[in-house]
Amino acid sequence: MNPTIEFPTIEYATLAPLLLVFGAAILGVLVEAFAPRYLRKSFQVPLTLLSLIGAFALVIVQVVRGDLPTGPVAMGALAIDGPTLFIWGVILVLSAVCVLLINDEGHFVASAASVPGSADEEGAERAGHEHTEVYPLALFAVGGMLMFPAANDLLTMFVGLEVMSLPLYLLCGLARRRRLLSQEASMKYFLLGAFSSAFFLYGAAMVYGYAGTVSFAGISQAMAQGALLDPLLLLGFSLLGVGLLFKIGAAPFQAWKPDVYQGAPTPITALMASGTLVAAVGALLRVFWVGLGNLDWNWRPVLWVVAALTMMVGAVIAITQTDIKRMLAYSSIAHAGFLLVGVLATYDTGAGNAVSLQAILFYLLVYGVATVGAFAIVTLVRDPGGEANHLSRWAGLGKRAPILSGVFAFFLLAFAGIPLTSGFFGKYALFTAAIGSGQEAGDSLGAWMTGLVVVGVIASAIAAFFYVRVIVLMFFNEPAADGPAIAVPSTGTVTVITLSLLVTVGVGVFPEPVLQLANTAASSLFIR
Amino acid sequence: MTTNYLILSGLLFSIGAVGVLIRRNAIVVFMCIELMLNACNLAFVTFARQVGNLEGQIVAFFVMVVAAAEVVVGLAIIVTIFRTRRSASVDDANLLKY
Amino acid sequence: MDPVEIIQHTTGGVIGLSWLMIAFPLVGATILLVFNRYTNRWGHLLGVAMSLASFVVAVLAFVELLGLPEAQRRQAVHLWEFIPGMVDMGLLIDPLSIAFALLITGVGSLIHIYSIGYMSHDPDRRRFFAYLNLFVAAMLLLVLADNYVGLFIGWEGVGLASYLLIGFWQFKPSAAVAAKKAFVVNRVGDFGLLVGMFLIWTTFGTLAFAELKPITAENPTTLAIGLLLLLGACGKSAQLPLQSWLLDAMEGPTPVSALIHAATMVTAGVYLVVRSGAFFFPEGSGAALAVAVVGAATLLAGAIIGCAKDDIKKGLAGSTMSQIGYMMLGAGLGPVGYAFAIGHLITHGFFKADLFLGAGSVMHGMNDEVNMRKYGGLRTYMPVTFATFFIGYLAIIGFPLLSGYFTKEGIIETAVHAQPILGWLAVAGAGITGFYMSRMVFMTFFGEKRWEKDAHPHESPTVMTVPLIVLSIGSVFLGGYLILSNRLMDWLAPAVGAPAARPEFHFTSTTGLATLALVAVGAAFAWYKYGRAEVPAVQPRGSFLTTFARRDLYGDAINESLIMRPGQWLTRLAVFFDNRGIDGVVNGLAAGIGGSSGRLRRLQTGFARTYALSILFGAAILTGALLLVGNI
Amino acid sequence: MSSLWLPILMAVPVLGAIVVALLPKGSTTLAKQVTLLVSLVVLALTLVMAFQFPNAAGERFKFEATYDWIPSFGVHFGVGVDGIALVLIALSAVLVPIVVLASWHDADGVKAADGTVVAPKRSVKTYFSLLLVLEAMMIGVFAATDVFLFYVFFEAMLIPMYFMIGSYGGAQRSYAAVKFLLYSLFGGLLMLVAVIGLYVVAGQGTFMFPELVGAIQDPATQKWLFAGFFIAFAIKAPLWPVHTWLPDAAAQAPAGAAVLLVGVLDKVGTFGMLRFCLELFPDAAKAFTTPIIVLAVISIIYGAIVAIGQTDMKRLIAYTSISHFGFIVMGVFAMSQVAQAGAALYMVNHGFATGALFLAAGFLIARRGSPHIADYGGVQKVTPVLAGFFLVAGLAGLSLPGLSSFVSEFMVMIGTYSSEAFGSGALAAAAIVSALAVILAAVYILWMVQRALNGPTAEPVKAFKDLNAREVWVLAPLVALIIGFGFFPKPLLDVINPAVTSTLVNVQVHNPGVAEKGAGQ
Repeated sequence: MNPTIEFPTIEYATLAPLLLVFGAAILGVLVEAFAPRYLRKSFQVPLTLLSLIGAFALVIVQVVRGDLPTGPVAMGALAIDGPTLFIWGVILVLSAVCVLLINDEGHFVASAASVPGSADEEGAERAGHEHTEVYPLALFAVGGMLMFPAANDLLTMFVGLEVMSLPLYLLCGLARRRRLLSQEASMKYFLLGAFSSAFFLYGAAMVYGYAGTVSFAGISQAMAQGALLDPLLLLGFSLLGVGLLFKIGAAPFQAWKPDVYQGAPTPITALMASGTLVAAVGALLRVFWVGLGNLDWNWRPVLWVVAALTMMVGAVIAITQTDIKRMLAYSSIAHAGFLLVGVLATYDTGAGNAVSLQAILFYLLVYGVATVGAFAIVTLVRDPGGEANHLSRWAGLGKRAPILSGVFAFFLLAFAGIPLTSGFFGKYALFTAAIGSGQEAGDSLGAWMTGLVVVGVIASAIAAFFYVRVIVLMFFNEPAADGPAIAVPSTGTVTVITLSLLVTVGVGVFPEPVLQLANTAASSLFIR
Repeated sequence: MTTNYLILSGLLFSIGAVGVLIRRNAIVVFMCIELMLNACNLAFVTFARQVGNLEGQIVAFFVMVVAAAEVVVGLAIIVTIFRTRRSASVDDANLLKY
Repeated sequence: MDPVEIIQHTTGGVIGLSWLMIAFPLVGATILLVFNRYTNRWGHLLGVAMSLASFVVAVLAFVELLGLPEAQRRQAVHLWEFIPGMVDMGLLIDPLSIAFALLITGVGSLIHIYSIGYMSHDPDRRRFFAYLNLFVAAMLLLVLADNYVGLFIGWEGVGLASYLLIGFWQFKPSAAVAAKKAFVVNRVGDFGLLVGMFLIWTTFGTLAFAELKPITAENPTTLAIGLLLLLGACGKSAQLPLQSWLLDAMEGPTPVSALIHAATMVTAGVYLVVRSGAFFFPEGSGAALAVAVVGAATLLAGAIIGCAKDDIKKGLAGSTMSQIGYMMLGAGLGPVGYAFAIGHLITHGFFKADLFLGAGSVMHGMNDEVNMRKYGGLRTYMPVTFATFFIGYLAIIGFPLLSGYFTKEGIIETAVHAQPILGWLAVAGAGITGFYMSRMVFMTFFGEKRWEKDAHPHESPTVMTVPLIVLSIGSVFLGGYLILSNRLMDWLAPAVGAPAARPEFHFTSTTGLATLALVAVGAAFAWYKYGRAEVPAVQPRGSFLTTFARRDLYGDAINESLIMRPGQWLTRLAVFFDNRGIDGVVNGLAAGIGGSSGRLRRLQTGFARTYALSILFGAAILTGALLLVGNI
Repeated sequence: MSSLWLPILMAVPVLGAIVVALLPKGSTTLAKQVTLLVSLVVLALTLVMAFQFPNAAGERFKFEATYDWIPSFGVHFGVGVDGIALVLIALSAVLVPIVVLASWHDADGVKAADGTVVAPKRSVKTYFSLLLVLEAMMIGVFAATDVFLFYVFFEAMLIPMYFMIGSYGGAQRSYAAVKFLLYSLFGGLLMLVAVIGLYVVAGQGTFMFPELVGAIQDPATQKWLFAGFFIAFAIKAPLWPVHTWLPDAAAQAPAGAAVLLVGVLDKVGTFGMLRFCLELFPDAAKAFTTPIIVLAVISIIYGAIVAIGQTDMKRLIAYTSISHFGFIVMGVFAMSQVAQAGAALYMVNHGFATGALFLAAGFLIARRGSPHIADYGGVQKVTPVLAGFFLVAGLAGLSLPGLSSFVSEFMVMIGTYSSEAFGSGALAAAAIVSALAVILAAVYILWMVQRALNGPTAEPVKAFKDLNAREVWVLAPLVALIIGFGFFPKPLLDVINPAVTSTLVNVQVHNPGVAEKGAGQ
């Protein structure tokens, strides 16, 4: 008797976007290996952009063709469903936009290996060297982002997590100016990231021990039959939670975010603040809703506290920040909290869950876009020594660069969730979903969800203060004598800002199309 | 029978975690993290044995690969920072705070 | 007999056009204020013309009314829908209102004319006439309106005019303060009137005189309304306890004091009471009694104040208070009293205006000196002024057969019968009147000169003396004409009702004789103190009683300590509370959040190992919580 | 059939704003002229619309137009006006051109007498385009028949006003602006929760106001949602004790902006109470009436007393407004035809009266560069015309009979006193206490007049110039309106009354309205 090994089936068409990105990344590595230095950039940039745009096109094609796989693909490793495709689309757009920022001059160190201020750094800079490795690294990161939320079992998810994180650890360390900060950020991010992923992995092990499988479908089945209160399961679940909450930067796992966001090169910060967050939330949803959905009566109260804490911590600490990037980091913590409110808003009915999912997806899109736009503007406000990130330098910017400041102010208002900006509808959708779910669940829980929303609005009110503070600084204060110079933006950056602005305004006035999109994506829920 | 292995992995994991907290040298810290990962591996294979399927084993293999990759990245970072600061102490790097 | 029904005026005629009475002066005021500087040259003439015009209209309306049978002598002229569903704007032409209209426009016109001369040197004469016209218009609205809201509009309108005119020389701080005081104190009264209207509307669902029904017996509601209206009346008519503004009001130009603070506006309170008499002050009701008591008290208070003033205008102001006190007293005695009260109101309008304008004429000659101790022996220098002033003087002290005699006697007689105590107080008041008026005359026109160096007293121009003469004529004959054979009473009957028994006027009643005796005593005492004896040029310290009177019976002191001081403290307290208390809480909250933010950010130590620790703790807590929740 | 009136009315200023913003650099005068023109066009359109207003029973909202906006949220772009909304829109349309004319130089910055810059020079174009945007939003917020749309305007309005205060205001401008924004935003966010709750609980899948009336039955739910709405409106109105932002904002804002802030924006609060709090949550409204009336009475008296103690003209006027808003709120919650009609009328009249007072004070301050009353004195002698306007505006502020504000104040008080909604003496007592404000009003206005206008002329005042033609044209129309509506309030009341009636029908209180009480006349 000879055992027959059947070949694994891979749905290449469905996975095309993912494969394209990874393929391009590998190609990029080859370019680094073989192409002469002066040619590399001219290879890398088009390659990266085209691959991302191509991948996006492929996603669109799938959406248009509309024949989504009904089950997991790649031998159950990945689940390409409505939400995944939406998240992929968002990630690809955002990352493509971020690549445009990365492409901009003077963000990245000439030679990472050389000691700051040393002679050979001088030389490298004079020679105009650049680390074109950033492009393949970015592509790998993006690939990881695509993989992370699409994972259909804990293993794939872990791999995705690492593929996403490792390049980012490096990218954080490659800033041209303020290299000490950059390297420190990189190290902190790395150590803490690895630390948290260890937790994630141990959690995975525990869950595996409970369910005997790492696939979400299997896990939820096992929970459907087995005891829900098995300590093994609970321990595993909480450790998984640690890993994921760390990635979205929820309190009390938010500590890395400010430091890393501040230290990293701004384009990378933009990528992390938009892409990583989107991916992480997607993954969070898979674990909490798909994998451990049946456990929601246990994790809801815990997550309630986490969400409330995250919103408050982010909003409150941001008030006294003096560095614009750091402030945006805290704001992104607060927004992660808002997203958790959406994660909490689970219903008993698919239709209900679709509402929450739609809200979350919508929020991810609008928040990501606004964030990228905001960071793009941050890259333009420069001192001789690099970006002028200290808030005091922004005083009176409205006088010197009215349009730029105006746009930035608009993004801030979007973060604050003022009506007629995209951010408002994002918040509105989330809060509606939350209150709705509470309403459906009945009195006590209803009160709790409403309470969470109230916490949310209080947090938004506090958050509004520091957004407004920046506006006050830019418009109501007189400019300093030696104010920062406004770099002449490259076409890339202009494109980024314009795009983000158009989306933020457009969605702010006519959110319906995007809502519809998110709705169609959401209503075909997660497949198991 | 498998419980002992589980206890051991738990022990290893805890040692690793504590090590991360108490050791200053970045390299050592990093090694502790590796220890934690290996604790996970042990847990996986143990459970694989317990539940009697291969998934756990497979996971272990993947984890090793990932850990290797992590080593590459981590050492690179730590080395650069050592070159600039002439110190591999985790605590020396705290310009970014508050 | 009750007042007759008010009928809606249908046919045209002067009554239909009676709104012109108000329109003329209103237009005048508007023109003078809008085209201000450009009308400087002829502004005063326009003012006078407008006032005369409305006087003519008033006379014609009066004549037309005379032609009508009694039953039709109350005609409501509908003007426009004011507040839909609540009240329409309209005029009520009836004997009472027309009597007032005549007094206002008549005396008003005379004072307009007089002012041409009196204000001739003032650069702002045009503005002065604008305000006078405004006042006439408002006062006419007050007395002609056929509902309480319209009345109230006029009521505050005259308040505004008086505010503007008292403060006419607003660059003098004293004038500005006096003006404000007058308005504010009046507002206290208006509060009463306002709340009174709430009650009326709520109880009777209307504010129009035509729809209110006369009551025979009083009930708590009407009593409340009556008292509230009385409060309003006290404010306007400077009755206790709201008298304090009148004396300061003398800061205004003298013609103002004559017109507003003697002849017309201050009598509005009396009008209000009489107008509402049938509805809320039925004969012998508590409300009516309250009116009478207030009147009696005020007539004494005013008289006492009058005794101690050296400022001729303030002296006259005191006497005004006291005379209005008489009217109030009368108005508190039912239909009989109404007739005498209104009668006294009219005659008082004449002789008090006469006296004030006389005083003004004196001041005009003595370059605006008001201190009577700086006068003396003026009779030869300004004969006409002296003659007219003296007639007015005789009239006010009630010298037999002069106007004041009849009307005041009437009131006293009625009072003594209805409310003996109040009546005898009124008699005493008459005596005091005799004293302080004689004092005034002696100090001003007799004795030897106590003038300032640069004083060159001279008779005033004709434009000023003619009104004086006209007024003094009125002061002589009007009273007799109105009172004898109850002419006024019969005339007013349709409007205010008639008493069951028509009173006869006895020239030799005991009270009458007693009054005369007292007046004589008072006058004699005055002669003894100020005519015969030397008048010290500076005010002697005087007894406790004198100071009591000089300080206006401590009215201001009381207001000061009971209302102003606490008010100021309250204000300061409130402002402090607002800034430190409420706003403090708000800012404190903000500061608190900021502070906690400052403290929380310290947790972000920058040490990677601390962060790792927080992660570990987080994990522990998360696990613990999950296990906990799981096992609940 | 949907009418285009209101959409056009909103579109015109928006387009105007865009035009102004796109004008070439430095063409400041042109910007001003364009703005004035646009605002006048809006005014003209509004008046034409107002005269076409079918003052008949039947449909609650006239000139209705409803388009789908965000079907996923059940949100419509639904506009339409009842009488109250109409008069308030008219108020805005009247005030804006006046404000444009008044703030001709507001963007040029303010210098104190000693040459120190109180407010620096700013972009004129921005200011006036903000003004036009604000006008569009003011019209929108009153016209919205969709609760969500109302909320959107309610919040979005803050931004232009925030910039107008923060960047064109006085010395403390940014503090005031931030305070204003955060206060309102906080209220707004609470309201957002209530709005969501309303949508979820009603479960109608729509935000259209008419559908939502009576949708919430459970009294407990009503109370929570009511609270959410009411707090927002109370902050906006502003009602004691959440009023402290107004004095700062009004004192720091340029006179023109202050007029729109107090004259129109704050009316959104009282308007909202009347339209939404009452009609959507009638039971809750009735349940909360007593405490709210108490708050209103406190505002009336407290605002007046604090106003007396002010030394800064604009702050003083702001506090008088707090007192007046107390009257409006009292009238709204007295639940009687007369009181509510009075309250609605008060919203309009207060706009004119306080507007005039702010502008007159603004002109005075522009001449001296200081808002402190103590810095003036004897102004009347130097600039009689300015003083005259100031006095008239002040008298309107103390609601002198014969001026428009009296009618409304009288109606509110008498309507509250006579309200049979609760058959309680409480309302009567409230009316009596509030009537004390007529005394206090006389004190705060006349004392200010005495200190600023009367007395011996202060040295710096001697140099004042009297109003120029532009300034006269700013104040004259307001004064004309104040006096005109003082004697002929009928046109306004005729459109307001039916709206109030239908409100009271939705609130289900016995309403001894015009019909019965007026029967006699």
